[in-house]
Amino acid sequence: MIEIQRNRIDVEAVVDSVRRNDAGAIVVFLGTVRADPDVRALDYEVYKPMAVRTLTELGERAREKFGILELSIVHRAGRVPVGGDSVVIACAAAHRSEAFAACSWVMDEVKRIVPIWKTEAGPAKRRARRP
Amino acid sequence: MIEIQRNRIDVEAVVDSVRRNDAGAIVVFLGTVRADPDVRALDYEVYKPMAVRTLTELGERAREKFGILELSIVHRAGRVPVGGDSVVIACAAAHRSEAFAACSWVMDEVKRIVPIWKTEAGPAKRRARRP
Amino acid sequence: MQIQVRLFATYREIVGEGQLAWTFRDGTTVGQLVEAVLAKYPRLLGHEKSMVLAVNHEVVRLDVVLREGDEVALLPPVSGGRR
Amino acid sequence: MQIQVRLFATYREIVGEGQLAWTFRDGTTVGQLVEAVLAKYPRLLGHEKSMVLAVNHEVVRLDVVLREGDEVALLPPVSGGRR
Repeated sequence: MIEIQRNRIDVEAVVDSVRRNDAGAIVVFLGTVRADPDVRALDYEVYKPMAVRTLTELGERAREKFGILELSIVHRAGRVPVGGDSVVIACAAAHRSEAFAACSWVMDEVKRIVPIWKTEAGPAKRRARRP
Repeated sequence: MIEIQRNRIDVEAVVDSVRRNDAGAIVVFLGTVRADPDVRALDYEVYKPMAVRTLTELGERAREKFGILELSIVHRAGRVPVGGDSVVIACAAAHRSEAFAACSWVMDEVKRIVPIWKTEAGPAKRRARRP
Repeated sequence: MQIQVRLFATYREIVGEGQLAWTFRDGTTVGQLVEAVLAKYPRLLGHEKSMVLAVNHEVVRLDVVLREGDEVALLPPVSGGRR
Repeated sequence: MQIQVRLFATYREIVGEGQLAWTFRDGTTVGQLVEAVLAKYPRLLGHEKSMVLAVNHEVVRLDVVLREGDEVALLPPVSGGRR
């Protein structure tokens, strides 16, 4: 499951999308919008067709690199309020070490190469969040 | 949230139990019963008061060691069928590297020191699963 | 003094019971209790090397002296499979 | 030939639009397109060092030759914060 969506992410559905009888471990990562004095929400701008393509390729590379069984990535586009999930990644493997390694690697790659940009939406100002 | 329970684990509830506005990352681990030709289910025998005490201490040590914000561990007791979740661990932190490290460390410790034993329940035989 | 002895997994299967109430004289140590259990259930012999002992839900060494009402647990290794 | 130029985040804000339809002569490379965009929007100058270029949703080098109908995207760094 690779999705870019404007609505809330259903975490249970993402987890269920990677379930397999030959998996003994599922690792899930949720990136959430952290509270900050000046931040009410984050706005995610997504170059959608390229993001979907890049996420799909990431999933294939993770399967080859770590031997995992299933991977799903769901990312929000648009405004996500403080406390909301902006990205959920679920990874299933026979054993847990691969699942942890793959999930962590995929999230690093999402931050590094997927064309998604975030802007802080605060009560008054609005500026690009520093890296 | 530290629980040993006979009924199905509500994954979403475990995730929600660690949500905090100052967390930017949540890592969740699900240990699931893997299909095997001779295995229909696993039976988990738990020394419950000691398991709850050990899990609670693990949570405290993980907070000190990794600086995480919240940790929940829910483990099944009794029979868990193939595909079912035998343990769910959720860990919230400001940033993802701590959340991944803590969740992985806690699961290793659960396997190492928490008094829970599993036995395979197959169609005909029943034997202790090899380490 | 009365001591509750708890047995789990393999040990419980060998002994045939998971809980025993035994009487020991004052000053008995955990090690002496284990020796008494092994003497009564010789099929447990050989398991004592990998046995973990807990008193009142806390792992202890063999020289700990027991007290009235203590719950002593004999725990097989909890090796839980591959990472 | 007609080329779609897509701009995102900071670049979109600087230019004031996220999508431009430009006409180039055959044989134009991605690098020449970027030069033309920088010449028309000098406030983008300085950004070209960290700019990532994609043609039809795939990252490319500057010497790639464009073809009729290509979609060229000028992508600011996607640095997504601390691990």
